[in-house]
Amino acid sequence: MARKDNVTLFREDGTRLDGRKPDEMRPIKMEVGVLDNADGSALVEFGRTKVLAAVYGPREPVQKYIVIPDKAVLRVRYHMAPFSTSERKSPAPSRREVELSKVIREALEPVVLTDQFPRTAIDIFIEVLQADGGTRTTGLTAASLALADAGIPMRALVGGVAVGKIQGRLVLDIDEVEDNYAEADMPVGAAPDIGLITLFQINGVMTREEVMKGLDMALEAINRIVEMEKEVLKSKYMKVEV
Amino acid sequence: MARKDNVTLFREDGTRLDGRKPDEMRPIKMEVGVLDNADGSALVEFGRTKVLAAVYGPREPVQKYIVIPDKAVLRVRYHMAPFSTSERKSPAPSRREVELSKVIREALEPVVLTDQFPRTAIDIFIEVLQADGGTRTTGLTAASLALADAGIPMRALVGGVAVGKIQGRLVLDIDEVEDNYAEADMPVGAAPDIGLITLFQINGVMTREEVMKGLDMALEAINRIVEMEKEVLKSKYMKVEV
Amino acid sequence: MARKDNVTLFREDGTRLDGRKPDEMRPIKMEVGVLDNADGSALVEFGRTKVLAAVYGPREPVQKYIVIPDKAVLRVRYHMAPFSTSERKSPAPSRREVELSKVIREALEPVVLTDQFPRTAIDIFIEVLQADGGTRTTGLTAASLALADAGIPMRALVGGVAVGKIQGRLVLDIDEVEDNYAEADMPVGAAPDIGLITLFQINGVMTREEVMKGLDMALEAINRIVEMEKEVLKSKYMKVEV
Amino acid sequence: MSMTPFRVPVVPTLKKETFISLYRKGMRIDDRDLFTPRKIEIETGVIEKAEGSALVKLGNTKVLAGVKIEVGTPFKDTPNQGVLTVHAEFVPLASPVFEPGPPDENAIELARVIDRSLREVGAVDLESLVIREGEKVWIVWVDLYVIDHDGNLFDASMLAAMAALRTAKLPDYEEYETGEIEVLKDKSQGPLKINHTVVTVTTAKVGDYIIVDPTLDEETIADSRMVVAVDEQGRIVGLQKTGEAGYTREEIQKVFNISQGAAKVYFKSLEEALARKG
Amino acid sequence: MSMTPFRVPVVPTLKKETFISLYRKGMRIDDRDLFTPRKIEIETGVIEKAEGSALVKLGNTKVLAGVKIEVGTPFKDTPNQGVLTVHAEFVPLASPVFEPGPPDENAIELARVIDRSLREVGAVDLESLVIREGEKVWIVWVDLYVIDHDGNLFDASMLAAMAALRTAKLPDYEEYETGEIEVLKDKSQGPLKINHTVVTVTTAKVGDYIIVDPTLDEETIADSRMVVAVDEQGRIVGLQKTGEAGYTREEIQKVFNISQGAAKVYFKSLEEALARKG
Amino acid sequence: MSMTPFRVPVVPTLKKETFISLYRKGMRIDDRDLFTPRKIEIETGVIEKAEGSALVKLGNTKVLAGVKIEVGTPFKDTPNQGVLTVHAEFVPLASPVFEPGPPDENAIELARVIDRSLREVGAVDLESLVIREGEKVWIVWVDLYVIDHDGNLFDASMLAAMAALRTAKLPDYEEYETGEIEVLKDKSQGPLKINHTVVTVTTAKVGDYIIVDPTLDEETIADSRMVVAVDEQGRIVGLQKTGEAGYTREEIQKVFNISQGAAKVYFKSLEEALARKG
Repeated sequence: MARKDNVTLFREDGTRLDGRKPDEMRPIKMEVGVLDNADGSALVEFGRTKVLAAVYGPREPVQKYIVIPDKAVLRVRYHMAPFSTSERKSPAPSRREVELSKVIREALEPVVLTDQFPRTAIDIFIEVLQADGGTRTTGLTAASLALADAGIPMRALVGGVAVGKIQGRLVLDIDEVEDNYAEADMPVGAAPDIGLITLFQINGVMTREEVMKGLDMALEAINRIVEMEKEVLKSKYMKVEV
Repeated sequence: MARKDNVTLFREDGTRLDGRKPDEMRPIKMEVGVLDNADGSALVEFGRTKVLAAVYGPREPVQKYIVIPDKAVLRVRYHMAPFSTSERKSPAPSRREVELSKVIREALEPVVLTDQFPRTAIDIFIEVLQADGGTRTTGLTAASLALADAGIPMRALVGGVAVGKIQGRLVLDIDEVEDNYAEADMPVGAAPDIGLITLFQINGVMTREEVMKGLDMALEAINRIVEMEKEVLKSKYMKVEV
Repeated sequence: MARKDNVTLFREDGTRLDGRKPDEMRPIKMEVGVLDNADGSALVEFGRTKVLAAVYGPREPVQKYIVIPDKAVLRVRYHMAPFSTSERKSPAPSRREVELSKVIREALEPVVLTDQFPRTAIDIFIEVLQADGGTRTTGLTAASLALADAGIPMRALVGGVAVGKIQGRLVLDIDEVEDNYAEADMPVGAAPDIGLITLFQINGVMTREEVMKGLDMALEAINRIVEMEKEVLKSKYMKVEV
Repeated sequence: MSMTPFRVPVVPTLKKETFISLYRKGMRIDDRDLFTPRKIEIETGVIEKAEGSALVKLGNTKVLAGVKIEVGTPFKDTPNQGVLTVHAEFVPLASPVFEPGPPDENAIELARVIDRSLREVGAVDLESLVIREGEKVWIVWVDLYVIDHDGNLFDASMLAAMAALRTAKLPDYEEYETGEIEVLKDKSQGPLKINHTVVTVTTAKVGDYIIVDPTLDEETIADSRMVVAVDEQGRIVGLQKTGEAGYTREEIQKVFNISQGAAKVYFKSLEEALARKG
Repeated sequence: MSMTPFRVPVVPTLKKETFISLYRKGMRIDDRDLFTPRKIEIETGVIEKAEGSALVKLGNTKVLAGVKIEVGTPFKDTPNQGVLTVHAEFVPLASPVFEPGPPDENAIELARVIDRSLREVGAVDLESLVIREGEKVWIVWVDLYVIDHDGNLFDASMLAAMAALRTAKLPDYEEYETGEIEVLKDKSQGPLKINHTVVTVTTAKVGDYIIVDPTLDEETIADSRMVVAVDEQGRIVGLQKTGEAGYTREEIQKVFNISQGAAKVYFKSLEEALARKG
Repeated sequence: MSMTPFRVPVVPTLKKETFISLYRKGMRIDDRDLFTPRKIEIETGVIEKAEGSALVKLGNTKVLAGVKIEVGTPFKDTPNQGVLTVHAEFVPLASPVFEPGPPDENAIELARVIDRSLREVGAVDLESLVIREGEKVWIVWVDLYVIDHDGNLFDASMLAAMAALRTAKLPDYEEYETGEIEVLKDKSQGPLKINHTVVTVTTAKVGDYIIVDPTLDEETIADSRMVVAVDEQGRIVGLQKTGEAGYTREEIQKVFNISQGAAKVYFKSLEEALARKG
């Protein structure tokens, strides 16, 4: 939360410092099956933000007492590599990482068919390799792909993106510099195919109208993100079939 | 343990800075049943010192391996709220809190009829809300009330008070300012109805005669404290019966 | 890792600062059965380095889940007393202690007949009482004696010593001052009776020829160390038989 | 690592149906309608040694907030601001399921949501907390102490935090020639400067219903919850979806509608309590 | 959280009766009378690299104490005093029931009782430990290392602490123009200044009997223990009841009577050992 | 406390015999001979925000190394040197048996062996990292992140560390009148000065055979391993025996012979990757 002083984050033509239009996302890359040991994995990049996710399970958890009789336990760890941030991050889990692990888990709970695997654990490990804004939504997107890659049955794929409010204007997919000077940051995660918003936070000050407008920007973008996820998964499995 | 220099803690008429006589306690308040979730609870104040205690149990402990085949396990946590002290206290348990949890548990062991509840745990949580001297003895008093309020069978009620030695004189129920300048602080806990001293510590320098004289001051005061406990418990249950 | 500047660690006659010849060990003391509670124990001194080792077991481990169906689990803790070092050492286990616990355990695994005691634990506690160089090899030697003293069946006794490279010369059993200025430090542990090197590390820069020459110096010395171990064990049990 | 919580007992399905059938009639088990918070009691100044304090009872939920103000160093990137830190503890006397130990993910989430909602809108005037720029500032600690848990810890905690902050006094200090600062605990420079007042409104989604201020029983059978923080101007200053289900766009609209009304109730209770205090 | 300890084995009832029937005759299993401590051996200077050290054997109980003296900053409220810190570790080689890990409540209690008993009477002259008032003082670390546990760790630890302190040397130092202090580990300014000598006497209450210096077997069947710290002038400088039973007023009188005699035995052993040393 | 690891599954005896029978013919299950490492891929600059970074694939083992360079204070005994710190994490996405939590003994051992092998030979020129002697120096953090574990984490980690260090840039900085240093993250003073290049060669001992670069399957059935660190001049700059078996003197000779050849392969791959980079 740095000084919000007289910095301008828009060029004269209304585009952002990196040339994007307000409702334009950064270049997105998605790759699945990037790891050998994990049952499923994905690497997702939104601009310079890079997040790796891996899924193990359904499997018997090491601590047996955590199982739930009628469904699988989802376990999610959102973790940042020490070299992912501008200043080296201590590897011990921060309070922020604890919160985001919960927020991401709760964004996945509505889509994973955990009742098909009672008394097991499905472990989702999210490693932020480079943090340049939007790590939680990029992480959620990577987790969705990794779950699908692991063959875990899901109601729908999820994707995420953050909307920011900068100098009174709403912009899609804010990066770290924008976030530092933003009046508000609103990460959204959703499963468009079942019409559910599964991750929703606002950090900052917005009117209700701004929130709804921003939410619509995010949902429209998530539609596109989830379409990309489907493409990537399809092309992987098409390749496999060849 | 501050400087013990030329400060005077007595007025010319021999009374203490707050007007009390040497053998006078601070105003005491006791209330039971102050919490809804706990099986028993009490709030006890000695002057500005405020301590809340809650009892859960007898119940099956979460960690099953801690049970004892022929009696209940007493578990006691003495803990200070971060805002209870002059300088904010870190919420992590200090070595002092670890010691006092043990001292208070051992002051309760002789009175709780633990052999009536084998293989269970009786949990006693003591939260110091405001610390102004005598927190351990106030906590012991609150724990005694909370146990009774929870309906745990006891041999006798216990109460506690600290005696201090200030400028060579013995004074009852020292507060924090007095404690800072005292030559000795002697917390005592007892169950008068069965004639047992169950908590006894001396921090400071005293002659044996001073110790015995101070002990008698404390025991006399504890008699009155335990009478108050009985009144409070009676009036609560009388109310209930009405 | 101090400055390796113009200090000389040899006298004009080629002997070392404490008068030892390059291939001379410090005075060694060994004593077994020094503790009453432990099943086996030993105190070993190499010069001013003093290390105490105790063995408990084979016994049922507190955490039952760690057992191995077909052999005993070896558990080793190498730990330094806070007063053992020049600057007081914090009692929390350091990364160095974690590594050395592993290195010493792996130096004992080849000689302890763990398959005779399935589903049990053999606990080896090594306490460095005074650290003056060579604590891990002294600790290994003490552990070997303590295991024998506890009557744990072993393929062979082990012993250890460190070779250093100082100003281009190889010297046996370096002490702390020498270590601070050494180009390399090479701790070696071995079981001469079965011809196995069971601990081997190099910290520093050496040619392959130096390594092999130093290794031979170490092995020759370990022969003598293990002979001493046998003497000490024999004389203890001879005493017992008398 | 965040883990799907195990809800004890597994039977709430039946209870859920009972609750929903009441909601259908616009009723709740405790005789409230769906959009009204429980009875609110706010008492300030309960911890005299703290710079500010409040005990909030929201139905049977009880949260104590204490504000301590100490001298410290500013963050490197905000040399001209004091520091606000919110910390929450779910002490084991508050509930049979709370365990002693460091804050779990629920306590951390609560503290962070309260913290952000206060910080983002600038509720506490941090600029007024500088003693010597870049070197010495006031650190404002808000400690939330849940002592009885009957649901909706967010709203009770925010009310307690806000009441404690609004009644907090900034200590006076003396500056020595050496540059050292001695805090004069018994003297005050006057009240802590507050720029905005914030409340959170928590709604739970149970089946097709959105209800305000859920009890613990209701939280147990709820699908999900939404915490909306608003300031005295009606602006949204923070939001957190918490819980295992998702929301449709329409449900979110509905949440905002419902939250507006409840916010007014909270503001009214808060201002009345503060006015009573003087 | 403090928990009722589980005493293994559960059978000590029988053992307790045997012990008590001996006590009735004024005897103990190890041929002592009720009021005499076990054989005491005190060896100082056992850790040459420490500023002071001692190994104490009290029967089969063995405790090693090491004193390290380092440069540090004083506490804010005592700028003109050095710092004394006592720490105890019950390392797992000392007993089959000690586990590796941070000190448990027993080790913490022991360290704190020893610490207070030394501190309250001013056993170490802290005023003599100031290098630069408010900035640099000597920190005296007393580390108690229990290496064989056969009961009565308090008395053995205090004897070890005191013997180590009484023989400790204060290091010399050099002060640079920059104000930095370099400790000269190999040079000494002379002995650490000790104002008072303290011993603790631990008695156990077993049924109606009060016995001095209990062994581990006796501690296992004891109802409770009382630790009384006294100085060379016979003043009480600390006290701790530890254990699960209570005491009558008369028993406390009896404890004081018995402790007096045992204290003399401890002082004698300590002074003899120190005199031998030179 | 270090504990004998439990090897799952217990059946590897059979697998071990199969592997050995292949070794006897000079073959391995993955079609390598005994002395050749797996395919090596080295990509540098993968984390643009780090001062240096590399992703190394050694067969299916993948390790990411990131170098961060920050301003800090030097160690007291080396006021004229910067600081090199190596840290390793075995994050749970890399293997079904890795658990979240602080580094275990294997991760600590790996980091310390890499650290020592770099430090002892002076691989990073620490003298060039002084900003103000005794006060401000550059701290070079090398963080090793194992992301896929298929054996031989040492060699992959050292290659990644070295590739990241060799391509790392030293940030520029501005010094204010107050003496404070501001790091200019976007400007560089040029490359980090590297004096020596180091690789490790890990061999496993399986029965009578010594094999280079073991896979995870091979590590599971191996008796022990030897990690030999060598620099570009062929000097041994570190060594660690790791694993539960011992070595004869002859086997150690053999290890050195075999390691020499593999080191060349590693150096070649590393230099080619760095040359490609420019």
